[in-house]
Amino acid sequence: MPYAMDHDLAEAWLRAAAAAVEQREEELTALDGAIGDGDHGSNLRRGFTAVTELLDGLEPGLPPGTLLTRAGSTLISKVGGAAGPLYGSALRAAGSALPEPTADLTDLAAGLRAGLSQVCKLGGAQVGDKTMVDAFEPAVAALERAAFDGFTLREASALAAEAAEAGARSTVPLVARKGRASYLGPRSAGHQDPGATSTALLFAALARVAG
Amino acid sequence: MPYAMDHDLAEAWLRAAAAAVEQREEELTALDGAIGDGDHGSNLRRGFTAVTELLDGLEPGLPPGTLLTRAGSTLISKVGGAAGPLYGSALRAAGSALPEPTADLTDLAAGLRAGLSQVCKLGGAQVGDKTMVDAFEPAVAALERAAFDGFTLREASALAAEAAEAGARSTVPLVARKGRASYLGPRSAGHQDPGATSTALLFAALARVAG
Amino acid sequence: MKKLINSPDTVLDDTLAGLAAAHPELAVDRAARVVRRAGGPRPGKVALISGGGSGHEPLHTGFVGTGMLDAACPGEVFTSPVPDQVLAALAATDGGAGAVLVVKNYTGDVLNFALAAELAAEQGVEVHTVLVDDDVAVEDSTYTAGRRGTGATLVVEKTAGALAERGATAAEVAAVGARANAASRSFAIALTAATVPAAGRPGFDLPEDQIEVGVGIHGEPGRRREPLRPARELAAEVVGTILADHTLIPGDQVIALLGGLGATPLHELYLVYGEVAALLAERGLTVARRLVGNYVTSLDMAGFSLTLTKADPELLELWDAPVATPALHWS
Amino acid sequence: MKKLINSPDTVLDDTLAGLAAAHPELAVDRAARVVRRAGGPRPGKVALISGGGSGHEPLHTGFVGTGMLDAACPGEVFTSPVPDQVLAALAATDGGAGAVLVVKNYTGDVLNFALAAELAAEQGVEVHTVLVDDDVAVEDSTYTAGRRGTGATLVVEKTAGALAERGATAAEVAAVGARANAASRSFAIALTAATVPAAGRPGFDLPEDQIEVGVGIHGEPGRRREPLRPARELAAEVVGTILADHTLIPGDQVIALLGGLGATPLHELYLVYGEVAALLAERGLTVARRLVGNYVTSLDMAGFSLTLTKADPELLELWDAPVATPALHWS
Ligand SMILES: Nc1ncnc2c1ncn2[C@@H]1O[C@H](COP(=O)(O)OP(=O)(O)O)[C@@H](O)[C@H]1O
Ligand SMILES: Nc1ncnc2c1ncn2[C@@H]1O[C@H](COP(=O)(O)OP(=O)(O)O)[C@@H](O)[C@H]1O
Ligand SMILES: [Mg+2]
Ligand SMILES: [Mg+2]
Ligand SMILES: [Mg+2]
Ligand SMILES: [Mg+2]
Repeated sequence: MPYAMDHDLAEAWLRAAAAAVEQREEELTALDGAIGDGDHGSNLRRGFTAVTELLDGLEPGLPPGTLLTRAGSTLISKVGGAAGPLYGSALRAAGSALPEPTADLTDLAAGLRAGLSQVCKLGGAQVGDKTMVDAFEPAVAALERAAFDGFTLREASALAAEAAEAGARSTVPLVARKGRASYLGPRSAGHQDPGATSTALLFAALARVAG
Repeated sequence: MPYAMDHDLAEAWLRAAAAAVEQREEELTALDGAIGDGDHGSNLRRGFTAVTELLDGLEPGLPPGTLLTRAGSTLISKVGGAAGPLYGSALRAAGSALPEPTADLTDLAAGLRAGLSQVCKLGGAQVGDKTMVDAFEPAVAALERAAFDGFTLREASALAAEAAEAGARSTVPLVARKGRASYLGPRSAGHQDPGATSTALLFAALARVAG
Repeated sequence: MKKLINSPDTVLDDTLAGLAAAHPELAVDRAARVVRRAGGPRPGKVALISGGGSGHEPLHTGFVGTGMLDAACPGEVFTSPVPDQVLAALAATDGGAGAVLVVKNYTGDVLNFALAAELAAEQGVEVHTVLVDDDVAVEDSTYTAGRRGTGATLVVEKTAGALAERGATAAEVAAVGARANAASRSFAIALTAATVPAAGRPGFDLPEDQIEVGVGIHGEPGRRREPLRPARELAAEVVGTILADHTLIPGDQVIALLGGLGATPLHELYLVYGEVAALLAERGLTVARRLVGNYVTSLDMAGFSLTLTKADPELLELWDAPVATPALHWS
Repeated sequence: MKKLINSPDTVLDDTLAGLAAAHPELAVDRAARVVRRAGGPRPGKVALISGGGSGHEPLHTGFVGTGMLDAACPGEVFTSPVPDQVLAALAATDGGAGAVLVVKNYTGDVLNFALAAELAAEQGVEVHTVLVDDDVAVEDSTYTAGRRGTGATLVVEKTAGALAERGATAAEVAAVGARANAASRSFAIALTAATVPAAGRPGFDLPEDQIEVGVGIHGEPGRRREPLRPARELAAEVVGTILADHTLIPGDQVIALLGGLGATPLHELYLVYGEVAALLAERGLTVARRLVGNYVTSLDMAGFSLTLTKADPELLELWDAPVATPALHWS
């Protein structure tokens, strides 16, 4: 059970995320098909496959922040669409914010807060707009609260994953104001946002590897 | 009960043919859809609607041959496709061959024989090629035989209609050698030829008005 | 049936209204159903005229203009025009040098154009006919209707049109058209059936995983039904079938036309063309000129056809000659 | 899913291979995913670059050539290109006079082009961006993602491309592009859904008698679902919706683009255009220029979109300027 975000945990997280994306590609694509353009799953799979290849080729022992930064650049270079630059920039911002050689829970929460800020800055979305922010924000908030309350990384990650999952589900009734789903107007209500769903999946991967 | 083909019978025949075509347009189109291009019904309906309009505007008392000739020209001008020139030329040839002011059964048989010859000359088809000739030829032969045997026009027309109908049905197992159905090769077998079917319908119309 | 139409009965007339609005450079006679270049007949120029059933757009109306057709006679959907239309086109374009009719080899087209040609000849017009019959899916024999005319029509109209534009005689124009046709072979595969508006339903039912191989351009079923395969294999099938019937040897040049059947998006056509080009290169053939797009279509049928024309310097030069029509334009 | 492809994963690469084979006049870099005019950068000329997800062909690759784009960056199907592609295009076309990026207003396109523009600016390249957002089906407000970019992209690329060809500055080219966009409004109706190859099934299920009104070009459902109606009524709906949002008054001139969405045959597009032209005439508007065909498509979606650009002498002159690209060609 890891107590801080170090190289191994960062690598494990990214690999677990890649595995989860691969496994749930169709579900993500189907969600995007309903209110978007039906490519979210394949976009992320393409990106995380490249992240896996990146990890396979990296020299060992790099600090966790570097892993996240490089993974973010890879997503930007491979994914395209809205999710590519948003997730990519988020990882880059988070990675840059993490201290070396390891990041404790407070550092991690701060890093992911920096990543989330980058998403909000680039995309202009707020909670309630039916985007990945609806899962990302409560997950980061859960980590921050857990850090403040002295929880372990493991406990905190589990809470963040739950919060992200609840956030993703909370998008179902919403009418989208950002991203492609917004083009549907009221018809976007009744569907879960694909990006919020993949965000929940990334936090679930973190909880698994930190568990 | 008419004893010869006069103006009234010719007009009645053409009107009955038009009514029959209108009523069975969909069936003819469906047959053509199976082994052709799905327009035989609408082609003939367009043509016979124009024939009806022609009849509505004609001065009264024209000889039957003139009615057929004019109707043939109308079909040529309105139908297009294979059936337009074939039926149109057949009616023109038949009309030109009929004596004035009326044609007896022998004359009628000879006139329709001339029409059939024109179809064969233009289209190059023989009995067995899975075309309208497969219904037309036995119908004309039946008329000729009936004339030779001294039958009435009414009896002869009924025999011709039966022969045409049997001829149309005989096309079902055939592999087409002419017309669009020939493009299907062996796949044309198992379907009744639309042109043979409409020919049977035209002779059935004759039998009705002569009955 | 899901179509952008007002009513099955008015499809041709409504389409001509739109064509006229879209192309002010064409003279569209909706009553006579003749589409010709604006401006009257050109004295001394052979009139190149074609036509056929509608539903194959841009063929033939989209090929009217400088360097190609003088007039087109659009029939009802999938139904050849009537002789009156051809006569009207002849009258509207007669420059005194005679006319060449480009006729796709279908019984209906052949008969209707022949009736018109006969009447025009009686009136003293020199009329030649070029019969297009390039579809290798169809058996060719004196006992059959012969091969269908499909994609080669474009090649015939382009080359004959270029020669006519230069003031050649009707006989010369017809001879080049016949030569272009003889040098051409086509083959097509459909992914879906076409729906004739008046029929209201597809010409055949094709399951989600099946294709029709060897189809024509009138919505009729093909020679056989097969499972859908990757584009690479379909391209190989089409190229192989054409080359088996063609007199091409390594080193020969070809004009290649990879055409959509109406409902196939351009990116799929490019994709298939990439496979075709690779296969032709493997066989040692040089693609001297090529066109990829929707040119000789079949209503809303999805699929593609390939036409290969053996090229020679004269055909290539005529191909390259300037053309300015709605569907083909180069200088 | 019935498509002429080899595998969903190789659609983009295979399409680029075919594009390269079909258009030797283009330089297709399959590795970098950049399509540009053959020949290197032209010193002193502003580079006009666009791009976006694939599946909209001929947009954008078919608009590369004299008088229009210098390069296009095709992303995966319906997925905006990545910044690396845009940077590669910038590097390959940089003639020292800066660049103008034509970007359709989608979050993904905006973000990826912005990242590239930022990096290029850091390297000292003067980069301007023209955002295209013409689709009136979408509500426009600062709280939303704003309107989608659709058919107006062609008008922007044509007019900006003509000005760039004449040696204007990047700021001038961008200004004309922005003006063409501001003068344009579009609206689209779909008869069928598009199928993204990787998804394997249509983006939405549409019953045989229903249409989606107010669709975009990415296969997403529209604003609402309605029963299919005659073309005349659909045209009225589209024209009415656009004009309600447009500042056009009787006597104004427009450029009209009646575009197919990918699977609609040309004859239906002509038919609809005939209705549109009649409606515009009724409203006292003059169609100064028009295009009918498949230009900004959405894979295999059936349907049409209408774009109306308010024309002025400068825009018309730029529209008329010579263009030589795979999809647009006049002189
Ligand atoms: N402005 C935005 N801010 C935050 N997230 C966004 C924004 N726009 C889109 N997204 C997220 O991106 C997801 C879609 O990603 P994806 O399908 O890969 O890209 P695209 O919409 O370009 O096809 C949406 O479900 C949403 O969560
Ligand atoms: N060469 C021919 N000789 C005689 N009849 C023919 C010939 N070709 C076609 N037909 C007849 O025409 C019918 C088709 O008519 P129609 O559908 O109206 O024309 P098209 O085939 O041009 O669409 C066929 O069913 C056949 O009976
Ligand atoms: Mg998407
Ligand atoms: Mg037919
Ligand atoms: Mg027909
Ligand atoms: Mg996308």
